[in-house]
Amino acid sequence: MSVLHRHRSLQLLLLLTPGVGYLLFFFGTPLLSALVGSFQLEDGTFTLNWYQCIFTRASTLRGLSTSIYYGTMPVLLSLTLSVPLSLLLRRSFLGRKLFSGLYKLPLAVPGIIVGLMVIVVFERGGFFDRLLAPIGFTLPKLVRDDWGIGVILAGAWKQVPFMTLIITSAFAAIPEDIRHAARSLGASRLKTFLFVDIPLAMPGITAAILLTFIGSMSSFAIPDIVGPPTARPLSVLMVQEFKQGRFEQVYAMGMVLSLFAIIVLLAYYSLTSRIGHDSRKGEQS
Amino acid sequence: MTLLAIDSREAPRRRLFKAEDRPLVSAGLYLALALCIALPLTLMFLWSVADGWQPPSIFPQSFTTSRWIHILGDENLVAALLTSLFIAFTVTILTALIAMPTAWAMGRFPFRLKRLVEIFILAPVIIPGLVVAVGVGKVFLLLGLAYSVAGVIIVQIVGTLPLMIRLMSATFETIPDELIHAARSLGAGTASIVLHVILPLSVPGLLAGGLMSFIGSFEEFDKSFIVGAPVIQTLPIKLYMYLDPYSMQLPLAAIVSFILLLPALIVFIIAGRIMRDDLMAAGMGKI
Amino acid sequence: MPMKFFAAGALVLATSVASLLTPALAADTNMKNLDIDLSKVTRENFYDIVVPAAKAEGTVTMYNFAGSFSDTWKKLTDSFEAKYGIKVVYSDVNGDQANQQLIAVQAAGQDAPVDVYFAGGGGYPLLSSKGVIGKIALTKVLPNMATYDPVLADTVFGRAHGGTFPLVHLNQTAIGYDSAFVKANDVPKNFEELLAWAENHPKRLGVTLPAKGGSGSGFIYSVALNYLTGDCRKTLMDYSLTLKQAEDWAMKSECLKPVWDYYSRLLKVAELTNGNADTLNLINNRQLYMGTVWEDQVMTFLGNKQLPDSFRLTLLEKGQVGSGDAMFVPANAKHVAAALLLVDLAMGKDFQTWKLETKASRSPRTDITNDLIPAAMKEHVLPKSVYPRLSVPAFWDMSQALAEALDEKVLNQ
Amino acid sequence: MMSELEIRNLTKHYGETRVLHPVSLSVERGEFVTILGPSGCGKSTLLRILMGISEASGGEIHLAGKRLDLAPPEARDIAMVFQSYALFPHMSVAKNLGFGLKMKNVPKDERAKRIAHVVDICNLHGLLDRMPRQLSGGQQQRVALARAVVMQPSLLLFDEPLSNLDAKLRDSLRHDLVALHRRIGTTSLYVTHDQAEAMAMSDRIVVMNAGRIVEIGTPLELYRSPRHVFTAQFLGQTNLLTVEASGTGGRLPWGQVITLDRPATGTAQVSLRPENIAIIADENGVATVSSVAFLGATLFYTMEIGTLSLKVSQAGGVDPLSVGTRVSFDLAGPVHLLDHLPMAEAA
Repeated sequence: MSVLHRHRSLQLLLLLTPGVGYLLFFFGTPLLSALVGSFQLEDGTFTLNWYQCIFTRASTLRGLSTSIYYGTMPVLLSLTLSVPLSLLLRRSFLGRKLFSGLYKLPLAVPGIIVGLMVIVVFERGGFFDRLLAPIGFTLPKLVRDDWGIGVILAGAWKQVPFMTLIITSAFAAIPEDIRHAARSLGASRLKTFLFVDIPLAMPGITAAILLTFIGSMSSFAIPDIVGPPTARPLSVLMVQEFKQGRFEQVYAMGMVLSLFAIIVLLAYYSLTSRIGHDSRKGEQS
Repeated sequence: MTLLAIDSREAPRRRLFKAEDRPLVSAGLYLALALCIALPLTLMFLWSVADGWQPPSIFPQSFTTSRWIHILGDENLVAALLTSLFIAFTVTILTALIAMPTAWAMGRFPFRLKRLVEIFILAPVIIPGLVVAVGVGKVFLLLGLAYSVAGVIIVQIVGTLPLMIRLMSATFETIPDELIHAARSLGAGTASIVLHVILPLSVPGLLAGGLMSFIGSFEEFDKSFIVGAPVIQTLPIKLYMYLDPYSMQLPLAAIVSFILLLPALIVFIIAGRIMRDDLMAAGMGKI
Repeated sequence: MPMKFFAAGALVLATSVASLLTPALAADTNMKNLDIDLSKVTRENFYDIVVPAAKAEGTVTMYNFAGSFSDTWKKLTDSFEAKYGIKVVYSDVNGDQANQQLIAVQAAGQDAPVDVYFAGGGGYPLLSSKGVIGKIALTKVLPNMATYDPVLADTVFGRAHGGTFPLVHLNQTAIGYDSAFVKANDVPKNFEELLAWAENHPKRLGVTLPAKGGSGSGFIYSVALNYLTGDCRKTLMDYSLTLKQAEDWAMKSECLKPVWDYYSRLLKVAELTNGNADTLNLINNRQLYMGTVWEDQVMTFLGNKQLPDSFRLTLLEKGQVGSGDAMFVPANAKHVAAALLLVDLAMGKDFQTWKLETKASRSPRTDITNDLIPAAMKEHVLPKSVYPRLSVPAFWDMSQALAEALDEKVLNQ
Repeated sequence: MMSELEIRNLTKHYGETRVLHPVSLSVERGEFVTILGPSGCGKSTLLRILMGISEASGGEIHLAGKRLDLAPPEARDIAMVFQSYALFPHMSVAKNLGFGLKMKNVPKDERAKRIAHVVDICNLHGLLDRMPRQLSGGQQQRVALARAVVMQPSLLLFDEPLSNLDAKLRDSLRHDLVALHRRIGTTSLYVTHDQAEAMAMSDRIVVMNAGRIVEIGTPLELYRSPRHVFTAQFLGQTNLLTVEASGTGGRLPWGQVITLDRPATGTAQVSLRPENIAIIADENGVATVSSVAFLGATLFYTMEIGTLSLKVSQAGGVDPLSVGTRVSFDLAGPVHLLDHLPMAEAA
């Protein structure tokens, strides 16, 4: 038994080695040196200076809250767009196959090009403004606006396909019968959606929310070119520091950003595993 | 509108979607697609050929192809394109090869610390690339991998590996145990099981992961530049300069965007029809 | 005399510079791959020694950080290849990434991937502090630098470089305006008038965010020069300050209060933009009528019809920042002789003149003056009445310190 | 007076493909009716239309005197038991049972009372706090049934609810279901492809094939005297033979003369149930035993008469005849004559 067990562990180790080993070496090493660097002065002595800078300066503190804002808002917007879109995609309609290929296109568009698109379409005095000018309308400020609407729009543009893809699949995984059962038990379309579809698709949806939150919180090209110049997220400030060659500061900011993402991730894990744990307890009783 | 009203008077209830609504639904969705994707692309294209586009003109006053000719006329562009394609293909294949065993373990073995390994595999997605790029550059200089195609390939795989592992482990999870037992009972060895059972069944996952890896590699800039430039010129290395946000000239940036996006566009239109969404979702959305 | 204000700014330094920096002709150069004896090279025997060595190297690699310069360098490299038969491997690069790459390479003690780097002038403190810049007194040995501006020959934005980091292109920050909307009488002549104009025309003045473009960080330094006096002004112009010292001063000193007040008032009525190009695009869209700009970038945008023909430039009293971009040879360059030859050709009179005529790219050569600018271009470049009279030397570290302090003191309050 | 459930000329087609030819059916209050047919016969389509998931292309449905087919599923007063059980996996058994009552705004105490009642009659004691995935197949099935019954609907629909269970469990649940129906008396429509199930449970069976109702009758009628070849074949085992008929007399292919249960002329088809053939070993018999299967209660033979083969069953109490034995046989009573209709048009 123990030989078999050992054999199995060995097998597991062998299987894990290529992927995990690769990442450990080519990703873990530089990451570790960055982590160490974030605690060092240029001459190598230990310091918390770089972290202190982040948590004491007005601009970086605002950067932190801006990061969270830019992480959250696009997710909320994409969610309100993705859920109805997933519901529509469930139906059969003309050209559905082509559509489900095309709507995923933004997945492949780099952030900087998305920013460029926002400028081209929404810039003040740009296309829409000119289009609306003859009828006396002007577009609200969407590029460089104080609320970062342009950033949120661009972020959502990039995330909606990702979310829709995941939510569509989450909905598709719910057996039709369960929905029909709810209907025949007197639940209207809306109630079926609220009490059956949504709870059952929740694991997929929360995972999508989490990943898009992390993605948009650390994206820098979009807020850099369409965000307001005053409130800049940590990711943008980090690139600024990179340009000055202050790597230690870059490392520290990167660590803070990553730490934040990891905390959110762990919170998610502990939440979901608690739920899993509870139900297992129920099984024993 | 009137038609609708009559309709609803006759029937006490109107289903949200009838067969007759399908053209309406598809018209609506395609309109949204046109507004959200086609319109920005069209405007970008107009910028790339506009020769002066000042208010209040809704369309450019006159056109020029000289900028396109200038950028496309760069004799090194084709070479960069070929380098990019070669690197992207190699990265895709190597990513798949490296990912497979690990994905198999992640998809089919229960083990302690699995969550931890999962998070670690996800880490390159979470940690800002900039933080790693510089460190990688230093390591590669020491290893003598700087300015080599091999170096660029290795560094890009760091970015493409996580998604591939996740997609493949989602794929492997769906292969029934019975199938492998059956194959084994029919006398197949490990190698032929992999070749004749597992590989054919993982084609959808490979397709999805390969697609994302290819595009990821094709558009990667930060790490490739620090490791490869100027000896290795990929398309983004050649063109990203035009996208510098602080001195960006819209017309040139628009052309560059098109050159970078075109392959992705083509791949998505082709692959969109054969790609399995559920798998893609399982790989990307599951944490 | 272009950039004569450099003289004023650097006067104090002149003596100390000479003693601090031994000419890089000596053997203590940091060049890693030397195939010529630099100590024997003079302007007179330059071609005799360098040309054969360069031809033996056979090839030279060049980086260009400025997107708008690729055509310009094409002309240079073509004539270089034709003249010497040495192949030029040319790359447009993203300046920030290229800087970091070279720093990493230097730190690892490896050969540099590039022999000649056309880099942003503001990069000198960073690159030199990391030892990336090759110690060759280019301004003292290259024949085409015989007529080089004497101040720039030794210093760049107040920093002594001993000839290792010569600017090959000068540019000037300015106030640009669309004359279709701003009448000749309304054109502001000083910072007070600029503020007054902005208050009368809310959200029509664009100010580039200092952190995101030189026209903005140049502007904040110009504002400070305008308002600071006495000791405060002395510190402001103390080029010996390191970035760290400048940052500390900018963050804490009471001297800068008038600057913050000016910005607080200005930003209530002006539009803060995300970059030099952003300002110009908004002017082109007729959302802004006036803004902080670079002179040479305006020419590029005009050439691409991205600015109206009615666009004009001016400078404010007490001066606005002038800057430039340099060509240098990295310490670990592999083809040093060919690199020297290429930098020399870039400073040739013909090329510098052509550059001025076609791009309004000003030259550090004293024998190339405004008079060479063709008549057709004259109304789009800075008029003789203000340039070079109102050009003051850039002090990028101080500008950056001010920009960072602005972030804390004004933008995030 | 109208029946409890009245289906009139219901049709369904997708473009050119007809999946339901005009179907009409009435079910009396309290009746347990089974729709029996092979897969693809249209029974599921009919069920979906009844439930309101799918829309009919034509025809009407009335339930308890009200037009049904225009109402949404939730307003139909029909409860359904699904083949897959379709329990809500994210709700406990109690919540599953209460879901429908909550949706219909049944007051809380009334809800509790009704749930307690179904827990009782479906024997779900102690399972209320479980999650569906913690239940066995049989338990899930009972919960699904209880969830439908608790609604006290006018009509209960069953979509092959026992097909996912093993044979033994299926038998006992079948029994429970009949008992339950007797107790609550709800009009029920049960869809299955299992003829034994249909025979055992139903008041009446509706035989469907290829989108049409082939025949309706009590299990006894349909088994003993089916009118259609399809019914004869689908319910139980039978031997289909062609006879030359004249009046009530008929001649089998091998020349034997028989009595028909009704008169006919010309070529006709008869259905001869295996249990209606009695065989004895006989050296001079016309038939030979070609296979024997001992099934416990019965003995099942195949015998050959020339090129034809006949299925025969015999009570299992005697010793089986061995293969190759020559036998002679008797037919008990008149032979059942089938309607002369090609199968596709049977309607």
